[in-house]
Amino acid sequence: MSIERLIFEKSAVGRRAVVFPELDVPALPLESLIPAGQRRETPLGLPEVSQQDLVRHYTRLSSRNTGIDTQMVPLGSCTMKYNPKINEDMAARDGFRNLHPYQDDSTVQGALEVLFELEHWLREISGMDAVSLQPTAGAQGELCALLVARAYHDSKGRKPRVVLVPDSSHGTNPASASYCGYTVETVNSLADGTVDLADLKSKINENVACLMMTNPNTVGIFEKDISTVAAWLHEVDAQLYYDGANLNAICAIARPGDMGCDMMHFNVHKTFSTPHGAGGPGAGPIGVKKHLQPFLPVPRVLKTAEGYHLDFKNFPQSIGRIRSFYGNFGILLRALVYLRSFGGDHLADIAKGAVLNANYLQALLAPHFATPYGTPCMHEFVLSLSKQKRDKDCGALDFAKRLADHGYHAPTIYFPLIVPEAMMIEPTETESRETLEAFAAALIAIDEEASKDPEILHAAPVNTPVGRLDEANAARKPVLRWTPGIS
Amino acid sequence: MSIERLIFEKSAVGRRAVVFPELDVPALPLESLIPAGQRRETPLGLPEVSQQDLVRHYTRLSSRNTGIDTQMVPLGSCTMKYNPKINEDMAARDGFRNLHPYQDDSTVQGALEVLFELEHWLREISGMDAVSLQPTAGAQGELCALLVARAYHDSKGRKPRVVLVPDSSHGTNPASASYCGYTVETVNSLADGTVDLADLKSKINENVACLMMTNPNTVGIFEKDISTVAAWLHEVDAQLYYDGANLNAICAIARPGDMGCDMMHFNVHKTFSTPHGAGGPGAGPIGVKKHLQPFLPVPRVLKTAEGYHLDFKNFPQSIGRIRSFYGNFGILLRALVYLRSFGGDHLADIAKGAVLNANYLQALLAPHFATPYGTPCMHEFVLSLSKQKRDKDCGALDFAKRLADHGYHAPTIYFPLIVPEAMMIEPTETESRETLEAFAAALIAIDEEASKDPEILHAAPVNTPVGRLDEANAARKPVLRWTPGIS
Amino acid sequence: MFQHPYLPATPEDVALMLEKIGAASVEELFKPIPGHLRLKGAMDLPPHLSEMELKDLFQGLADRNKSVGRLESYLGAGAYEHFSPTVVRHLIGRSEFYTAYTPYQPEMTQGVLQAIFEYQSCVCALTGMDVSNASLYEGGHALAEACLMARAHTGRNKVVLAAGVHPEYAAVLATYTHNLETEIVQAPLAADGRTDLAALEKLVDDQTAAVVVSNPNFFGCLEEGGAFARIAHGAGALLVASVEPVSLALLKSPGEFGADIACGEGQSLGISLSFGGPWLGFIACKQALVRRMPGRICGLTKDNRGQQGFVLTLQTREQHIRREKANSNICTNQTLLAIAATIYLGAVGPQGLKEVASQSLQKAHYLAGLLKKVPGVGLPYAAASLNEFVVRLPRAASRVLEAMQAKGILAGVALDRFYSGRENDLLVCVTETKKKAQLDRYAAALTEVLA
Amino acid sequence: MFQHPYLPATPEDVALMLEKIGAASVEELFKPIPGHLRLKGAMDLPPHLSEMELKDLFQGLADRNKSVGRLESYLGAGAYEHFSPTVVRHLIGRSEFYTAYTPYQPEMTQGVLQAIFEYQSCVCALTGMDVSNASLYEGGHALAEACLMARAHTGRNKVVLAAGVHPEYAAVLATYTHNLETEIVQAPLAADGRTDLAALEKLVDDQTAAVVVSNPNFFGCLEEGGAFARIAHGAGALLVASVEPVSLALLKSPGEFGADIACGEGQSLGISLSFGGPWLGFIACKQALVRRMPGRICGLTKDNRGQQGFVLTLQTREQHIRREKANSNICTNQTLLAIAATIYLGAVGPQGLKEVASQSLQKAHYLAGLLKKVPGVGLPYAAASLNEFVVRLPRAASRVLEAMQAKGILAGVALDRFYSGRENDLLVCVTETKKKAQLDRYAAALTEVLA
Ligand SMILES: Cc1ncc(COP(=O)(O)O)c(C=O)c1O
Ligand SMILES: Cc1ncc(COP(=O)(O)O)c(C=O)c1O
Repeated sequence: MSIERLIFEKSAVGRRAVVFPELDVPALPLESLIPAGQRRETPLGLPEVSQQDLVRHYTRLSSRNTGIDTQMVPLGSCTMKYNPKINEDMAARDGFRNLHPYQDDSTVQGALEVLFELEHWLREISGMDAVSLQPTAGAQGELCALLVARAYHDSKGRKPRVVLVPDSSHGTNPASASYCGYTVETVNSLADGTVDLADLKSKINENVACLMMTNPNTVGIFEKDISTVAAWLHEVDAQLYYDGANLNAICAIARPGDMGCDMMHFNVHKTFSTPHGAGGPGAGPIGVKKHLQPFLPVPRVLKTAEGYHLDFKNFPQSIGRIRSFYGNFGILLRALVYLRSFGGDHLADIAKGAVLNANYLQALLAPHFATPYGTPCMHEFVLSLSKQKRDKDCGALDFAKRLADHGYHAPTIYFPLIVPEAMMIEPTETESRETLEAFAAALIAIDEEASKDPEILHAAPVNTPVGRLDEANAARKPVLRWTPGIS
Repeated sequence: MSIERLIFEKSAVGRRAVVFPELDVPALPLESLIPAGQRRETPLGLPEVSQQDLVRHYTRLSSRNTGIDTQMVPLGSCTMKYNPKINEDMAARDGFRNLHPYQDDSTVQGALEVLFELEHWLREISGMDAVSLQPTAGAQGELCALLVARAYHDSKGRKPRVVLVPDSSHGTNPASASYCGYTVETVNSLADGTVDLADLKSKINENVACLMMTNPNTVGIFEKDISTVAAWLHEVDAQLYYDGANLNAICAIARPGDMGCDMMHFNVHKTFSTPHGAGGPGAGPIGVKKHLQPFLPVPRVLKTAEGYHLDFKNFPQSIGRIRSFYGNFGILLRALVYLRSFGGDHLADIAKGAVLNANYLQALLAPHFATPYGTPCMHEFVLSLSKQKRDKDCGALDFAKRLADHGYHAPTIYFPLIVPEAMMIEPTETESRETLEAFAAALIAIDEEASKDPEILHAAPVNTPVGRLDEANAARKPVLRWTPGIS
Repeated sequence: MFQHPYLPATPEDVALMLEKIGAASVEELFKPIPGHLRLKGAMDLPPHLSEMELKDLFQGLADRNKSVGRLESYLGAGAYEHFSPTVVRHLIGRSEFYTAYTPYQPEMTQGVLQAIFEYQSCVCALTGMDVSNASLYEGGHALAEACLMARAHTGRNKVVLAAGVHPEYAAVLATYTHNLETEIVQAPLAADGRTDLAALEKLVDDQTAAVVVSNPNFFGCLEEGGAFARIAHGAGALLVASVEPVSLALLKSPGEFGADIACGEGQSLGISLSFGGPWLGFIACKQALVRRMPGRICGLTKDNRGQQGFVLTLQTREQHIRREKANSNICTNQTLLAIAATIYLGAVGPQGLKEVASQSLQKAHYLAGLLKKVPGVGLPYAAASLNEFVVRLPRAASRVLEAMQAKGILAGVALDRFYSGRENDLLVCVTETKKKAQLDRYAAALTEVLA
Repeated sequence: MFQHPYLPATPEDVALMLEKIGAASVEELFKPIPGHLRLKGAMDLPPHLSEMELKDLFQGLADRNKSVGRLESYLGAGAYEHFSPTVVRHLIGRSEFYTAYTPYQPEMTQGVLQAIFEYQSCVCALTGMDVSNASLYEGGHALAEACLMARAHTGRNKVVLAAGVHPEYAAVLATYTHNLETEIVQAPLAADGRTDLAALEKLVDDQTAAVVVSNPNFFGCLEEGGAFARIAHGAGALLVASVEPVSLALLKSPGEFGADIACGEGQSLGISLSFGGPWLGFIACKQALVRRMPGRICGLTKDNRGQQGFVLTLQTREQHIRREKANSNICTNQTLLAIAATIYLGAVGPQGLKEVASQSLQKAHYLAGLLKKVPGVGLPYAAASLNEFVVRLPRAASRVLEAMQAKGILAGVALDRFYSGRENDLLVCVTETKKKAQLDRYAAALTEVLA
């Protein structure tokens, strides 16, 4: 398929895709309004196209992309489930979409109720005592919660400076910890994929502020000793952080709060079905136990006799603002629509479906690929293709690229870092049995192709608009913006 | 690319894509409400899928289709121009979309104003005295206008029974005439593509009810003697019908009413940019001169002191109803939005752009393909590929199929019937110069491929999800519905 | 210089293009149009508007309407307010569907062709027929085409209508057949709200091409389809059944009761009311009649790679090939709405369609039960009904409607709109969209109004 | 048995799957979770709702808000009501965009990657910078990341803020740097509504990593960017410019006045207000700082067929590779909004963006002119402004706002929301969406309210 030229290359001086009404007030000369030295002198350098060409360009770009509406996207740790259309429609309502964040509380009671209700849902689901919807994404939730922990320790005059993270943890965990001024120490995993308790115990001391755990962890195994770990940490007043990225596995089945976790974040764009938007937006609310509540960011949504209102002032111990305004409201709203569709009575069906699908897909693949952590898994599982790499010279990357030729988006590869040639697969509960079987059949067929002729995989993908891309070259001589004649 | 299974083949008993609330009134036993003999006994035979699978199925089908949002669709006589998104948004407003046709006039004043205003626009554009928005599409407009003509003649006690159509006319013209109980006689065209006036004159007599003319005609030539023809017809009280399918060429430049035409239809889904919907819906309003006005279908939209209202009763000579309710309101609304965006001041820019684009594209192609009717053309032009057929064994069909491989939708082929190996090209005004040049380059490249190796064309298309389809076989053993195991 | 957003050609483009064409001006390209035919002077039309202005203008017009979302509507009579799942609009909003032309180049339009094939399959499944086309304009048009099919097939010239055929459909049929020497007669209504079968049987003779039954009939009553089949077939005529698709979840399908052609309006399958259109005429028939079928038909075939694929087929029936000898003059049809109906049926599925039909049924009977108790109100018809029924009021329905409207309720359709002498009769329709509280409110409001 | 529409597995599926897995029940699959950790008893949550019920519920909640479409809003202060062309929502509504994940498999996600590349190109063009990333969370976050970049680059620990930095952005910066031994000081405001440059210069020293200027500043006044550049660079610090993108159509770009890093909130580029999010943080910098850039960056490369293509690049800056040594912890960002902004900019183009900026400017000055004449009302600041300005009222702004709201006008943002001692000051914003008649109405209403 041919490449699609850049919008800048489709531009012609003077074309318009939208026009505006005539100015209906007397116009003053610009010169009289903007001092000479402050006026823009360089051209804007934006594309000029007709409306048809604009629409066609981005429609064509969209058809050079894949999302879960076009196929299964079994990226491990990403929980790419169906994004219900009703959620989109509700968020598009004028009464939600066109609200200014500084409108008077009296004019946004419906919006505030949405936030208040969602906080209640998240408290119930997590077993935490308080929730803040502010954080924009999971990573910001991590940072926010760590700031809260730090403020808590500060308030007690303590200065623990170490955050522990398992070697299987997601990159944002250590990154958030150092963003918060902590030193990061890594805890090893055992062969079964769980945290090495001995190693962990040896690292717990007065200087430990927090341990960040993902449970089920990133290889899809439930850390069954988590409450013991919590007890150890609490002995030294260290906090147990629950990374909620994998909450889909246990939502309404088990609660972080009941496991002894002190704080956590939710990945609304994973567990609660909000569209991932090709990289975002998401939302990363956090939940905390009572002792951390005073330190949550402002504003908080309160319900009073007069109705709902946003409070900025009455939280003296708050860490302050983690972002402007009130979080990704449009995304949080979608999450509430999703939760209401399941209700308390059917919420557990989600995790049951997710775990069933993951185990079924693993069962279909186990005869052909190494599953280092055995069965059963929770909502996701990891394959190791090191045998394929060794015997057939085809690694996880080659399989991933070849999957595209079979019409599938690849799973997560080379994460978690502790598994060689890792392929981390999370089907989610919204994929049908037939889809799982077809996907498994494709992976198995590729494994056979690899035995017959590894070149097929090395050359892959061949059915995509572009072939395998040279990432090394991209990083060596970065071309990061359009300039005339680059392409 | 692989085939997409039918929705029925993705079905599994018990799956749901939507559920409904519990019944909130006391339920009576069905048996007590529907007599035994009248209850359905056979299964419904509808697919059962999850919402994700439903959405994915039709999203994937859509990506196996092409529209003008994905590429130029230069189908001659179809006027495939840009469909403005604002039109879609306006039609989606609750205040328009959720109106029941039998609501009291007082609750639909905005909708009635839309109809009233559009009638005014169409009268101005056509130079006709009265307009009816009832007909659902052009062909129904033709039938409706012919019924009006017949009622007019009946009212004068005359019984002319012949309708004349040029041999270049669209199939709906003769089909509509015979649907209206007329005998169809064909008028020949001259080598220059225009109607043979001598032949026409010889066929005009007391028994002629009407002549149906398309102007510019279907080969893109303006019938310059149309008013003379009108005079001839009027001598015998025959009516001149103007087929408005090609109005895009002359809209706001010249008016059928001023040419002596007595009646006409508009193809709203062509001239006025409403989306063609993969085959419809459209709208085919008609315009008539004063003497035909009393015979127009009911209801009519009237404006009174109390406001707008729909009148059914006060048109004793009306032909009656041509369809239920009031025409394709949602489409007519889009047309008015489109017209208002150009306004009286820029309406003529449309035809100017259309004619410029057609002549430019013809100029680019003329060196390589036979243009039987020379230049200039109006909004469209016809190529004859009989030379390619003879010398390279590649006809219009082969070029059309190969265009798909080059990423273009083919023009209309084998119409009009008077041109051998016809390829009828209508770029419309919304295509940019660059797009026309790329399209011409593709056709010229294909002509070179044909010279080098006709097999490339005979084998085409190869880049499409399916290859060239066997239409003969489809008609020989028709399979027109899914039954288990057909595919 | 004003550059319209829908017109890409800039002054520079125009100059370049004219040069290539070899013309001095755009005006020159119009010289084939004789001067005396050129429009002189301006038309009486307002100036152009920007998108912002268009939005203001049309939002303003929309605000001058009161939608069935803002009033509570019990209007039916051929146009039904059913719940349309969100996915329907999302999917027909895919621009590869709605900005596409008729699939003349099948290799580039497999998506639409397959959707049409699925639509035809759904219509056949619902109606119990063998063949469906790709859509007609609307229910009235479908009925007219069905009768013309019967006329062509039997070579006879008379159509006998059951009493409860939608009056507007009957009117469309009359218009379509007006110049085709076709006699149209209608049987009277019996006291129970159904067609007087004995009277109908008398009207059917050896010149009868078709007997047309509507089920449920216009008054909401269930007709006995089988009886019509016996009468029609007994006289060598075809039975045309005009049916409401949602009702087919519960009622005997035309195929089951012996109809030869089924037709009707598909709007109730998830299509917006839109003040009457665009909607969906559907038509389906027995195998024997396939070559009489009007309009587009999609068929399954194979490609040159051996893969299955879809094409428009049996085109020798159509106007672009047969011209004056074509089965019908239809060209542009209602394909996008056919796709919408297919998506709706896939969304609700067999269980959902049954729920829609039976909840509408139950709620209608609940309301009818309440209204029966309102002083002065009567339910004239004894025949079984689904979700639509006639209410006989103690005074002019039109007056009562005004009073109810003042309370925010569109209480029904006054039958004197269609039939003189029925001033006090109201046709009331209830769908699954109404809640019990609303039905109770309706009854209370009517009691007040009549008090 | 209830089958949820988002869950395809039927009882039959479950049985088949369990058999293959070799488990007796789904419950068995959860045995890795110790019993004492299992949730006992029900949660306090309402039951499930069907789509019809969801629509009723959330439409009801939406109706309890008064949108800026229903009230006339003059609120700005970092959130701007500009007209968003219809095409923007249509195109980001393409599900291949919004249901996609981060483009980890570039061959399958070229569409998004190219759109990001085009976004980066637009941001560079607007700001006059060399490099942009693929988006940050929002304007406050962008400012914080910009300062952290400067801190890392200079190895210094102090940030000097101009007076008019958005108070919430300053708060976010304080939160982000709270534990990083970073000193943050802010210069005072001069009488003319701009930063007191002399005072600022005194605050800047050899420990200063960044000087941060906001233009226009929070009070709507235009700062002299060049002066800040001289001061910052004079002390070896970087200049961070937090700018409003629409204003860049008229104002000197950060690149032009010598900023090293430009950042800001992109919401005004066609993105809905949505009560504060999801929006778009943008950041761009000079070439020299590219490896300090946080978040995703898309780059051009070639494929194995020699074709051009796009990939995420320079990933060694990011958390998934560098973990605790990463430039930033950001992972999920605001890509879809970046695409929306790109489509907006393509839709309005350079001419359109200038019109939006200058019409907003002209209308704001028209309103300011009217308000000046209202008895008791003053415009405290002499500095030039674009479309936002401070109005000093004769009494508490909050009270005046209430009275104006009663007249259907959201008259502005009371500054005491952010600054004590500014009870009478109102920040008023006007965009191209307001008509002259509305501006006249505003002035009249205020006159009444103050009378
Ligand atoms: C285990 C884990 N933790 C944290 C994150 C970060 O969440 P976000 O991308 O929303 O910032 C992710 C996201 O991929 C994750 O998988
Ligand atoms: C010349 C001409 N006349 C009439 C028609 C029929 O119009 P419609 O398809 O709207 O029924 C067409 C449509 O293709 C046409 O091109």
